[in-house]
Amino acid sequence: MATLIEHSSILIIAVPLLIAFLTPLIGMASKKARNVVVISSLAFVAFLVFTLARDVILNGIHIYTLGAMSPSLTIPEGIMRPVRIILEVDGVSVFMGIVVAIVSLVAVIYSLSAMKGETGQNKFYTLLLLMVGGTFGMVFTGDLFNLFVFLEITSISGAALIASRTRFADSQEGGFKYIVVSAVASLMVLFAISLLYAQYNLLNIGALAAAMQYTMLDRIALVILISAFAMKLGGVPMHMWLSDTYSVAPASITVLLITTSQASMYALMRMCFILYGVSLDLAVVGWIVIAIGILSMFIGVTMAVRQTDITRLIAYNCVCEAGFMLVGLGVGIAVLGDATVLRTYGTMAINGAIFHMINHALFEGLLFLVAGAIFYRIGTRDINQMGGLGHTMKLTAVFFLLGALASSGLPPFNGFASKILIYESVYQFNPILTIIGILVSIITLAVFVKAFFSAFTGPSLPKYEDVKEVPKTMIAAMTIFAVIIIIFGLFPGLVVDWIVRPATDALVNQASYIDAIRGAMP
Amino acid sequence: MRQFFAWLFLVVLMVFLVIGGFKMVHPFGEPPSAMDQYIIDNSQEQAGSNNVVAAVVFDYRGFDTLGEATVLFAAVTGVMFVLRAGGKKEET
Amino acid sequence: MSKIVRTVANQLMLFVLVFGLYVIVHGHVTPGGGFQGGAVIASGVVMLIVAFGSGQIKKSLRERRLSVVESSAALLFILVAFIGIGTVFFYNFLVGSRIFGDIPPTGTNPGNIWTGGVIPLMNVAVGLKVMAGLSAAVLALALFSGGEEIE
Amino acid sequence: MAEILSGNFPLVAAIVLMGIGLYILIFRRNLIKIVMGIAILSSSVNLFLVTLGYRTGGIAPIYTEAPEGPMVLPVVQALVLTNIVIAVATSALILSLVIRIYRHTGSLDSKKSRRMKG
Repeated sequence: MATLIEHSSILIIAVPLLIAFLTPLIGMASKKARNVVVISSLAFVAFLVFTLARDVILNGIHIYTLGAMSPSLTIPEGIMRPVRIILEVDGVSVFMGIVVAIVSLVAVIYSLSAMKGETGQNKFYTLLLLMVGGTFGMVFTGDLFNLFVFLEITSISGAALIASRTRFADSQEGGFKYIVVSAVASLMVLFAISLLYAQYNLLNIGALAAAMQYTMLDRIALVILISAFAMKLGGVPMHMWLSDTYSVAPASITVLLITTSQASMYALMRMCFILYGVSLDLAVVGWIVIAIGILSMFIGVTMAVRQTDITRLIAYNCVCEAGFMLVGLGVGIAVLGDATVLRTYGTMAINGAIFHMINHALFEGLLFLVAGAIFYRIGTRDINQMGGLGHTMKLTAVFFLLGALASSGLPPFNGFASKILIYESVYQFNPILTIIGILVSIITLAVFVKAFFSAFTGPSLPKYEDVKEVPKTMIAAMTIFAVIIIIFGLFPGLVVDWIVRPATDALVNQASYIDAIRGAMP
Repeated sequence: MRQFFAWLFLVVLMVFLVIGGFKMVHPFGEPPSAMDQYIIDNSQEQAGSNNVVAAVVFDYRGFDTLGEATVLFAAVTGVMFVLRAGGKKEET
Repeated sequence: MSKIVRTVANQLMLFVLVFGLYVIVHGHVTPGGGFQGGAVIASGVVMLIVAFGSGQIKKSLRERRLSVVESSAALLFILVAFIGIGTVFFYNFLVGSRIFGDIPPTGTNPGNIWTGGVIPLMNVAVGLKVMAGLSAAVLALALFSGGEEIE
Repeated sequence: MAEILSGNFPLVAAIVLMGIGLYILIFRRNLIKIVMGIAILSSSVNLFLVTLGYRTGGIAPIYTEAPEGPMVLPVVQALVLTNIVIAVATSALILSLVIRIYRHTGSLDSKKSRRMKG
């Protein structure tokens, strides 16, 4: 067991990749075997993630040096800096790992029946596993260039999966848009990495953070990094691609796309808090992030009001919710330098933002799965053509209502638990931001109530009379999300104590991240 | 209007980067090289390879190469997936 | 294409293959390696596609078979990395052993192919993978543009 | 001036190339040209990286029959090798998507297709 934990961080990344390489070969022999292998490997990975998370939260940062004589030998003899690629797993990483593990398992279970009858299923599952492995790699790695490589893996497999319904033109266009945006964003990331490399001759995040001088060139790199990752997560000046891609992808893929966007947000946090840390112009960067967040909230919700396409509506809601997280993070960055303020409300704001990340993945995931279920049965995404679906698809209607209420931040669901943390802390920073946030939440509620009534209530339309409830595996996938949403809503304190607070501590404590690299010096 | 802002963005970005390239990067031909010099000195002994780049690609940064191979695998699978015949088979 | 082009392409393919294999196998001693050699062979395949047309090539080189080769090569690569997990993932466990285990003298030397540990194995795996992958991608694009169905 | 030109001129060349790539991405509407823009952007980053690793009078970092002289930095070369393969993979996937879009809409103009801007 000790060896398993020692190697677990690499196994979590490598097992999905290994199974992805195997999937085409198994799939040729037997479809059932392929499905079993895919699900069991992801379950095994989820198990590893939970054991690793327990270990990291109890015993501190987990280090794994690839290709060295021993995993903890970060710095070889005769040189004072890391040479090999190092995986560095701290509280935030395992938090993101938990999100990805849950969501990927649900996505595969949902795909089992949602993809039934489509051609090219072997390749579908291969790409899905690659995307999961890439996301794990993004959140676990401690090396900048490695981060870039995994970013590319997720974006390429993601683009192919978005385009998977080849009979519709708009899904191809969504895939095209996604890959162009990701390619440009990741090339900008690479350019910023090369600027950092040029000055310090380092690629390791912890070592770079220790060496950081914050010269003009570093500032240019920071601006490029922030804008590139903001582009990948759909922050407002570059949000146009998000609704186009989320709305055309199959529902199970959209759920995974949310987690890859959040991995980009994780990378943004990693850059701001760990790589640059207190050497930043904290107030300026904090306010830039807050401004992106407020704009995302505002534009996301106003665009959502106008949509008649249910998935585009949810996608704009995603932009809006990402705004909440950015505001929380921005407040955290702005007060990072002041220890007393940080203790009074700074950590609370970061807690709220991080807790909102997992909640966001859960309720937006549930909403997208519901939209996918409706599309699976009636073949349209237009709200105006729906009506009376609640009579035949009772469970689906309940799930939609659950997701919508959680998303608008009503108690007792999980969205409330995290939004209240953000509201309280941001109010002490600047009351106007909180008022905007509450207003946006109310409009979100109105949007979803309207959508719910026009889609699910009313007399059942004659053309949808023989619509049945969706297959059992899809119901099972949605149930997993719904149950977690309710549990998180009822016991938010436990969740915050167990997984959110360690993540926040890891973020605000730049020194421990750096020491973990130095710690094993010979 | 949109064109104007795009031009403005492009010009400002380029001016910044050109100044950065001229003034702030180390002089051409004299890079800081602590990590790279270590690899150059030790690759023959540690990785047994005369070709230092091969030692970096497959030993020191082998994990990147795994990622790179995965990217290529994903792209080829993606090409075949996107260009595959047929959408949904008839449900039977 | 005309008969001259086809004949020349046919004859050239042999040299392209030999050169590509040389670049792959000597990757740890001379400039080159798996990616470069694989790309050389794949460009040879592209030359054949241009000369003979994708329909003709399809009869002898199915993209389904190519993707099997690609998967197996990727598996070989990741398995070699996995064997190192006795110490650490990606550990170069063959340096100093009897297979590819010689250590070259420090400094300039004439070169010895029996060195490099796992590097030659990984070069071969990556070479096969790049060759099969790029050929499959180009073949799929060519077939689809020619209006034929794929799988 | 001569000093500047001999100094960091290669880096500036890389940045100008990057400007060309971004110009194409922002102002061109043809889908194939967008693919080209990404390729140019990628090449500019590669050029930038390789230039960073150059040492005056340097030789290739390969010990087999090596001449005298300092070796250029190997890590950047490995990074560029990775990035080249990634660029190839990206272009292949984008081209396949472009072919599909062309089949559906019969046009390569991004304005013609329904939801595409930029």
